[in-house]
Amino acid sequence: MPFIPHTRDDVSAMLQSIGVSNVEELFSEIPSSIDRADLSAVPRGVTEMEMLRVLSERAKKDEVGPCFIGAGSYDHHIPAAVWDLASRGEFLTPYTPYQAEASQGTLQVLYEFQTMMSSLTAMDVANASVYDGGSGLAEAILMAVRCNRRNQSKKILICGAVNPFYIQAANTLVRGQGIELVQGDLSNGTYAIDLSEGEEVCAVVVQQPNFFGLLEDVDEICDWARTKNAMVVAVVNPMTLAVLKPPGEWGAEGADICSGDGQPLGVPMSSGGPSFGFLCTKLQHVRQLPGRIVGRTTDRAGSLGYTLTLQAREQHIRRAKATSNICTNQGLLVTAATIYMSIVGLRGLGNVASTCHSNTKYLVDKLCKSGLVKKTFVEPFFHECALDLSCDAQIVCDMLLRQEKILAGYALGRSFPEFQSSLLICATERRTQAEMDRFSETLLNACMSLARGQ
Amino acid sequence: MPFIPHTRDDVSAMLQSIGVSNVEELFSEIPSSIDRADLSAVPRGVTEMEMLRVLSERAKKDEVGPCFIGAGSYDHHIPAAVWDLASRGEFLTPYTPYQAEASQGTLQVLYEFQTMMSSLTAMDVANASVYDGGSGLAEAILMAVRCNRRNQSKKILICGAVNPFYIQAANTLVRGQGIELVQGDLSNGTYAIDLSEGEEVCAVVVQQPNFFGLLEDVDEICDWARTKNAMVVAVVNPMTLAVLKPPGEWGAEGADICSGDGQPLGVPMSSGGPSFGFLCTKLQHVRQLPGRIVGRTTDRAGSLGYTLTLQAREQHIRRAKATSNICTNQGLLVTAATIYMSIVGLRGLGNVASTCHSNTKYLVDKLCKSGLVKKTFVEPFFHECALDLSCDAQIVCDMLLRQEKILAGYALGRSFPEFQSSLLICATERRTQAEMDRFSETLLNACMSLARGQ
Amino acid sequence: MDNNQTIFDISRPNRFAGAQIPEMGSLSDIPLHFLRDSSPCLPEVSEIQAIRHYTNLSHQNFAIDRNFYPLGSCTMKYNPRGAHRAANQPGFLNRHPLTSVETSQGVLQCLFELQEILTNVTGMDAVSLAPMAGAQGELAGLLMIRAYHESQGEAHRDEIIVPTAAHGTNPATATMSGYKVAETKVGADGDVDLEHLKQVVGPQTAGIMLTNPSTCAVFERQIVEISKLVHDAGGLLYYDGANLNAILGKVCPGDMGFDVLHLNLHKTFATPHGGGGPGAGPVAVNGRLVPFLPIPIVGQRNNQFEWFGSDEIPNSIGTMSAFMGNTGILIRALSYALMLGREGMIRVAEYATLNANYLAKELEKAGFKLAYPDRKATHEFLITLSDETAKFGIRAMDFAKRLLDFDIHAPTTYFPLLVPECFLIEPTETESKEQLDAFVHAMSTMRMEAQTNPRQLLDAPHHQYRKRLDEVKAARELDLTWQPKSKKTAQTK
Amino acid sequence: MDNNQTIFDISRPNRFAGAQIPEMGSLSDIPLHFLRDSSPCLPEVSEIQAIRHYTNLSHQNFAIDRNFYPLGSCTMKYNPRGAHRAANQPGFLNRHPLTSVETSQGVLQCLFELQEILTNVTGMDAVSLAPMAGAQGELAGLLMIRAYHESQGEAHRDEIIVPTAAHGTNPATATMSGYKVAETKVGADGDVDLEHLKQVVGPQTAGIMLTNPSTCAVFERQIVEISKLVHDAGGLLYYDGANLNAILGKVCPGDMGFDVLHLNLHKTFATPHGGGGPGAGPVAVNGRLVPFLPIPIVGQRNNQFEWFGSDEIPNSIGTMSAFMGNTGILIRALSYALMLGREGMIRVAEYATLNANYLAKELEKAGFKLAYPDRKATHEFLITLSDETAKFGIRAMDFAKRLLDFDIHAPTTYFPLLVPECFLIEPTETESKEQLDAFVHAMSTMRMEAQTNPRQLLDAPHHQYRKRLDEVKAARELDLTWQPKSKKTAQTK
Ligand SMILES: Cc1ncc(COP(=O)(O)O)c(C=O)c1O
Ligand SMILES: Cc1ncc(COP(=O)(O)O)c(C=O)c1O
Repeated sequence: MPFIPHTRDDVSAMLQSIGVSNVEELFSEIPSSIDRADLSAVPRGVTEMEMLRVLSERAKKDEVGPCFIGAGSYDHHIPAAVWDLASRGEFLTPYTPYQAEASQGTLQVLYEFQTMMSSLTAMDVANASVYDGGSGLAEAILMAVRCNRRNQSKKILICGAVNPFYIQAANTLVRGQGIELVQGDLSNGTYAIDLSEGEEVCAVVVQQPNFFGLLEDVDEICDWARTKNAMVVAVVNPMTLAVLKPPGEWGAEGADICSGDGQPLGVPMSSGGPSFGFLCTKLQHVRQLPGRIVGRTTDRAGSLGYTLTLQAREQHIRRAKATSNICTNQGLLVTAATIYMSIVGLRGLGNVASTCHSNTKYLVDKLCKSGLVKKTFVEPFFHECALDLSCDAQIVCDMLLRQEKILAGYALGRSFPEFQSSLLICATERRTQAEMDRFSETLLNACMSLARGQ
Repeated sequence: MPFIPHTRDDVSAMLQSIGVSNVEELFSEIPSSIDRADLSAVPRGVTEMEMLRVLSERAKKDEVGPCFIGAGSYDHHIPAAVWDLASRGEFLTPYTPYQAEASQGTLQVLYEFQTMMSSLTAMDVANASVYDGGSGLAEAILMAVRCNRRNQSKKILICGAVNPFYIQAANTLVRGQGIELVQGDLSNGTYAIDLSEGEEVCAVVVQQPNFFGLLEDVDEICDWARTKNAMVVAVVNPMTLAVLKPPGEWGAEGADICSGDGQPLGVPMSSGGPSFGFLCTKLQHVRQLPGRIVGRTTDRAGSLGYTLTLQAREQHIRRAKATSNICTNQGLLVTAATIYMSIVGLRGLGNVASTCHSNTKYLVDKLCKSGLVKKTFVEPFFHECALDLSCDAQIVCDMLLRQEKILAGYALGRSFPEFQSSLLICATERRTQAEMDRFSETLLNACMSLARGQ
Repeated sequence: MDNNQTIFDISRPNRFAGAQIPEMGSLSDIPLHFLRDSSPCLPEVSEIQAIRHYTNLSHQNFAIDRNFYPLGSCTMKYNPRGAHRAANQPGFLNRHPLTSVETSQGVLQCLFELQEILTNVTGMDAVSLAPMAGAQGELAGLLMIRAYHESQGEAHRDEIIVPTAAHGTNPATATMSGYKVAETKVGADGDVDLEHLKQVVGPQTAGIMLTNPSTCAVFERQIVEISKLVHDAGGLLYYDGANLNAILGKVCPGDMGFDVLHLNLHKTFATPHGGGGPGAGPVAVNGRLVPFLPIPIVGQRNNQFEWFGSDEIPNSIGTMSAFMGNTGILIRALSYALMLGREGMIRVAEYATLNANYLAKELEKAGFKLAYPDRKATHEFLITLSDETAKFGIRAMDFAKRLLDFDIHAPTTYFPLLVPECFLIEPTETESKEQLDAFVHAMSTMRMEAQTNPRQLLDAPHHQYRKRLDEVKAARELDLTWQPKSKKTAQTK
Repeated sequence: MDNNQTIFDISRPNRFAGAQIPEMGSLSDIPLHFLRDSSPCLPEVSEIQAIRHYTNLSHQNFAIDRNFYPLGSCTMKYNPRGAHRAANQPGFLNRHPLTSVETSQGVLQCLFELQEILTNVTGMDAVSLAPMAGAQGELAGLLMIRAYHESQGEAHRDEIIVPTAAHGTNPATATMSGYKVAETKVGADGDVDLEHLKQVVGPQTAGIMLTNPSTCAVFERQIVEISKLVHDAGGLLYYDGANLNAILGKVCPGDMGFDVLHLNLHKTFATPHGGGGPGAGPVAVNGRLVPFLPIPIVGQRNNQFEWFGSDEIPNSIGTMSAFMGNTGILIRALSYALMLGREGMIRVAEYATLNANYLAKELEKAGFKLAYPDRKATHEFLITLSDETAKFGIRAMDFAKRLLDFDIHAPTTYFPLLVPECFLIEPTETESKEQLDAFVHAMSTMRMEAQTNPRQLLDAPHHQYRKRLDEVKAARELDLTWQPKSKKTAQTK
């Protein structure tokens, strides 16, 4: 029996000890009025060998060429050591570290993670993950509503080009509590503060770099929000913070809450998940943070050690009054991210960030030089850029995928009907010059042939 | 600097401690008359990311379809857990377990391996690996020469269809000591005792199943060898011993030495290496075994523990008089094989063996039913079978590879000019009925089109 | 080696030992005020230093791959390595979430098949795989209930009923979805107090959240009555699937009258817990909630698998994450389901139940007190150590800590809250009789120690990387991030 | 858990818990007398039982991934995980060795490039990658020397000279290849005793085997003279490449006068030692030995990589294994070489030498006695603990065992034999200064213990999975295979 170790002798001995004559008797408390399950539509079991054959055929089917899509998920290099370590049974198969003495490994990793994230964002504290960037934004908004004592509004102003996938998810997740997300104007690709005078907002959400890859004037937004007694929720790509000004230093006082998705830190794209969301904040708000937090303390012998702390925020203690319902989160990905940051290190992360920028810049310059395409928005961008192709961007994507197996970028029309001809592209550090040149050539050819009506 | 942790400050401090002003001074004892190395033809270093890109392109190039070749390397399923465990740093990166107290993990694994192999072969003892099946045969022969006290001949009779790759390697490795390998007749595919009356041989080598997949009458060979005061060296595929009579039970007294390649036990084909060779023998010959042997003993507190033993056989103690020069062997593969045997277990290994047989039988029957091909030799075979295609088997192989990416089998003409039209095929437990049917169809088509002179 | 070292202690300024690092790119075109001038606190270590550090840390963890983990409600069973392998193939790992469906047929087929299998084993009508863990599944469920009532013009229903014994996520989720929580009592036999429930149910009731087997580890025998009661009042039934392992293949929540449920694939479908996730919490619904399922869902159209989104499911409650939930986990769960097949699924419930009943009986024989001695165990059971506390002054937590010294992870302690000094014990089907016997032996040994040498328990654990940790201090003197020694004193506020 | 359990103790008859096992096939057509009727002793355990068992065993090992391993002559440096990844790709792992060259261009290109790189760094003319470890490389080398002399009509040369300090494989290999061994002495400064060598060399000399740096851990300064001496007598020079790490990229063996050599890729090229292999021992030769190289070799023809075998190299000594040596290891070595590149290779020698010299100096400052205090250390160095033995009765072995308690693997002890109570210490370039300082600290601590509390050393180790093991008993009362308890007494003969 797959995975089940019982021999026939074991079963007899166990039944005898229990005092029943067969296993079925153990289910006797299930009312007979309830139909027994019918699994006839579930396939018969197969061996690991069969299963792997089937699934590897499917995985093979989905292999494609170089990826120029970003839009919230990025094709970075992950050093081999990262997942060799994170896949060790001791990290892969424990439960949440509630029994601290038997979980010092995971707990210390989380403490190191909190340190790295706090420092990257220049915030005081970090939690040990929420589900992803989308639900992370939702938690950040709920937290802002709980934290903002000066302002009872349940309106949240989304400042410009925040990732639309995050906004959608946040919308689902916060709506139940009567919170309303108000979107700023997008026309120029960065934020636009169109708040009618007098209307109050609880918080302002701003993303840096924004969904279009552009750098927002985050200092100004922060300072403006202060004047409105609004909290500032920063959405960031942690990889970029190796070189970009961290949210804790935006404007005069810094953002209040910072969320984002940790995928760029050593997590494979994997169709978008599992990845992990993170939340950082100022120390004064720590009791409103959702999710797990690890603290360093001492044991009875006086040695330093780690434990989950401030559990009174969480559902298993506070129940209906918890900061969130989150329980299982994304621990393993946090472990991978911590190892990733250790292995690439301070300089490595900076080089990844700067190479992503310079690669994208190279590609964009090359494409624009052709005169056939132009930037949809004005600079400066970081490692993504929207290009106006003067034709349907989705059709161009489809052409490149079919002809060259190239993932050409994200056709912005899929999220923004007004940008039907714009393609959002990204070239990470993994993209070689040869790939970028081939991409540029095929993209321009596709645009030309479309222009010629083919 | 890749892999090197020194900071500039470290280097200065270290040089200062040593009392030199630069690293070059440390090489001052190298006579200046020796030219300094010129590595200009070695490429510049690249990052792991670059290296993996290049090597994964190459690996992709070499991917092919289903494999019907055996001939000493077999495409078996390896449960995922096997290499997840064997690749753990604690198994992958230790040295040979000379410091027993710090190596109980590896040592116990080897002890368990010795137990499994001794039992599979029905011999008393096993060593903890030699390099591979080919060099293993050489070591077995050298051992036979050392062990045979009744017979001073340096002739070894190779009884029939022993793997020609093993014979080649053994030839290279034993020739220096003046040992001569004499080959039996091959015409009917199994052994043939053509020893002229009176001539002495030190040992007889017989393989079961033999290179053509046929079952030799090993009982008779063993008993005959006894009458000649010759030792019996058995060459076996350990996987088949889950169901075949083990060498220790051949004839009246069993074989004396048993060697083979462990690749079928959880080792990927990997172009033929690394795999591992094994040697088993009777207790009375244990001091002539080459390679490492682990013994169970006690520690000072009386607990059971493991250590390398009988080291006086080995080169690091006995030097010129050692049983072999072998030092580094194939430990990690032995670890993988031990885990493999534990995970598939007693029943699993039997099922693998029987399915390999029944798959090959299915395929052979199907092909022969066509009337276009016939068996080159008479039955019974185990999980390989030579088929006479009535045309050049190598050409058929090339056709199937080009057209269908099928690895059709081993064209026997490559090793035996007399069997130019024979193809040695093998269908392991991994081959599905669909693959076998497709193989059968394309093979027969190829034969027909060749027959029609296309 | 100093076991207290953090990666930051190993770090040295200006150590550049990576082989993984691309050259630096130019940032010269980015205006300076966008760039940071402080350096973040990231390690500067060589690769082998990092490997040693994290390998050594890994040794400080209990894990299913090393230990028996009878953690009630958590279903810590064997996580097949084959499933891990299946999900870790480059075609899956490197797939960008926004890839077109044409080159995603492999992964879409996997998700589609998983939807089908889960629909089947729950006895419901449709499944969405979007939620990323059980709690998010609960949220999706309650949002669907809300959307349903709104669609029926019953937006005034504002209360979710949960039993007092419920898992904390249940009331927390009710709050998150904007509902008030009404608690219903649990009777002395572990079943819901039906009389009390009748008082709680009313026109304000949006729904009730239940697990079955319940968190009291018994099968809720009145489930048909409860279903009728709540449905008659216009409420819906939510099934918390955390305990599905107990009934997999035996009975379906759909046949008990539930309208919506989540599954914890990281429990019943054996995906690894990862030291705190990731999991996956698909939701299954019956017909009336289908229109509200969270998106995306995989559908079939023109012989091709496709994403169904707001076009196809216009009344959906929406997305739950940026993309498609924890796809990598979903692939693992499918792999496991394929290996089990229908026969294997039934075996899960049977052997999980056999193990729990055997262990309960053996512990009872060894003198431990079952919380519900007259009830059958399900896949788990509750014991109370209140006698031991009263007699020897040894609390459940002391037993839990001492158990670690036997290389066994502590069961769930102090949950549910209504049973004093309790252990919720769930052995799962993948543990052997020998392992269960070893657990009984450890428990009996501890009981002896409680009488003869209580300090063994009070000071436990003795053989772990740390002695008992001071949680009070951790919460009072917050130390949440590493600081260079010089700064350390300054930070502690 | 009982740490003494073997997998066989965990096994139970008729436990069938595998998910990995195909159905049984029919064997009915095989005559019964070919089949076995006894069951072999193979485990019957569930997958999680196997995983726990081997995971727990893995915790009982020292390894480079956990410990500093200053094991002289063994070059225990960091084994890059990227190289492991590169070799573990399905296209490489699943490649059958007899696949046609057309669909093997990927792997052939790798082997070809490795041949080129090794030719270059050794300063030789050609390389064969066939030998599967250093010792097999030695054998290949001596067989080539033999073939060469035979081709010159000098088959009577029947002696190989090795220094007394040589590694055991050198004399053992000479024997295996049918040569007699003549030993030459080592002088007080660690260099070969040239006067003695002159007496040993003669018309019977087939060749000499040397390492440089030698096993005395010093650079053989008279190498040019030795080369002339042996060559003038008609002998050839064999270079044992085990110590190549010391000079990689600095000087080439080819430029020192060597005719043939092996490399240990598992040392200099960082492939993992695997707890005793696999390794790879490619041989490099100068022009006159090229015709005898072991096959196969990768060549280029018609813009394609091809196997060169006995057709192309008719005078080859032959094959060394069934197929093409340890290809998987060769791919790892290439991966490493590509990451290092030419700059990186030079750094290897420089930092390995820097580390060894620093460590030697610090130990000397701490009061330890260098075996060759007037010599520069190479990538390794020798200390002798004979003073400590004389004064405190503590032997090198005691220091070695006690060192384990500091989480540091013992250096090579008692080798070379001519230095009493010695440690051969090789830190390698991938260890940090902090790690070296920790080693000095441990050594000093032990020295203190030797004076104040010698039992700490004599009874060491204290904190490993086992106390000191009885090796004498192991060899006297052979227990080489597990037996069911009932049988155990019977077997011990
Ligand atoms: C009964 C019960 N409900 C809900 C949950 C929450 O599930 P998750 O942790 O996947 O969010 C759990 C998990 O611990 C549980 O045991
Ligand atoms: C000096 C020396 N020569 C030869 C060898 C033998 O190499 P291998 O173990 O690869 O056979 C070694 C390895 O220990 C060595 O140190």
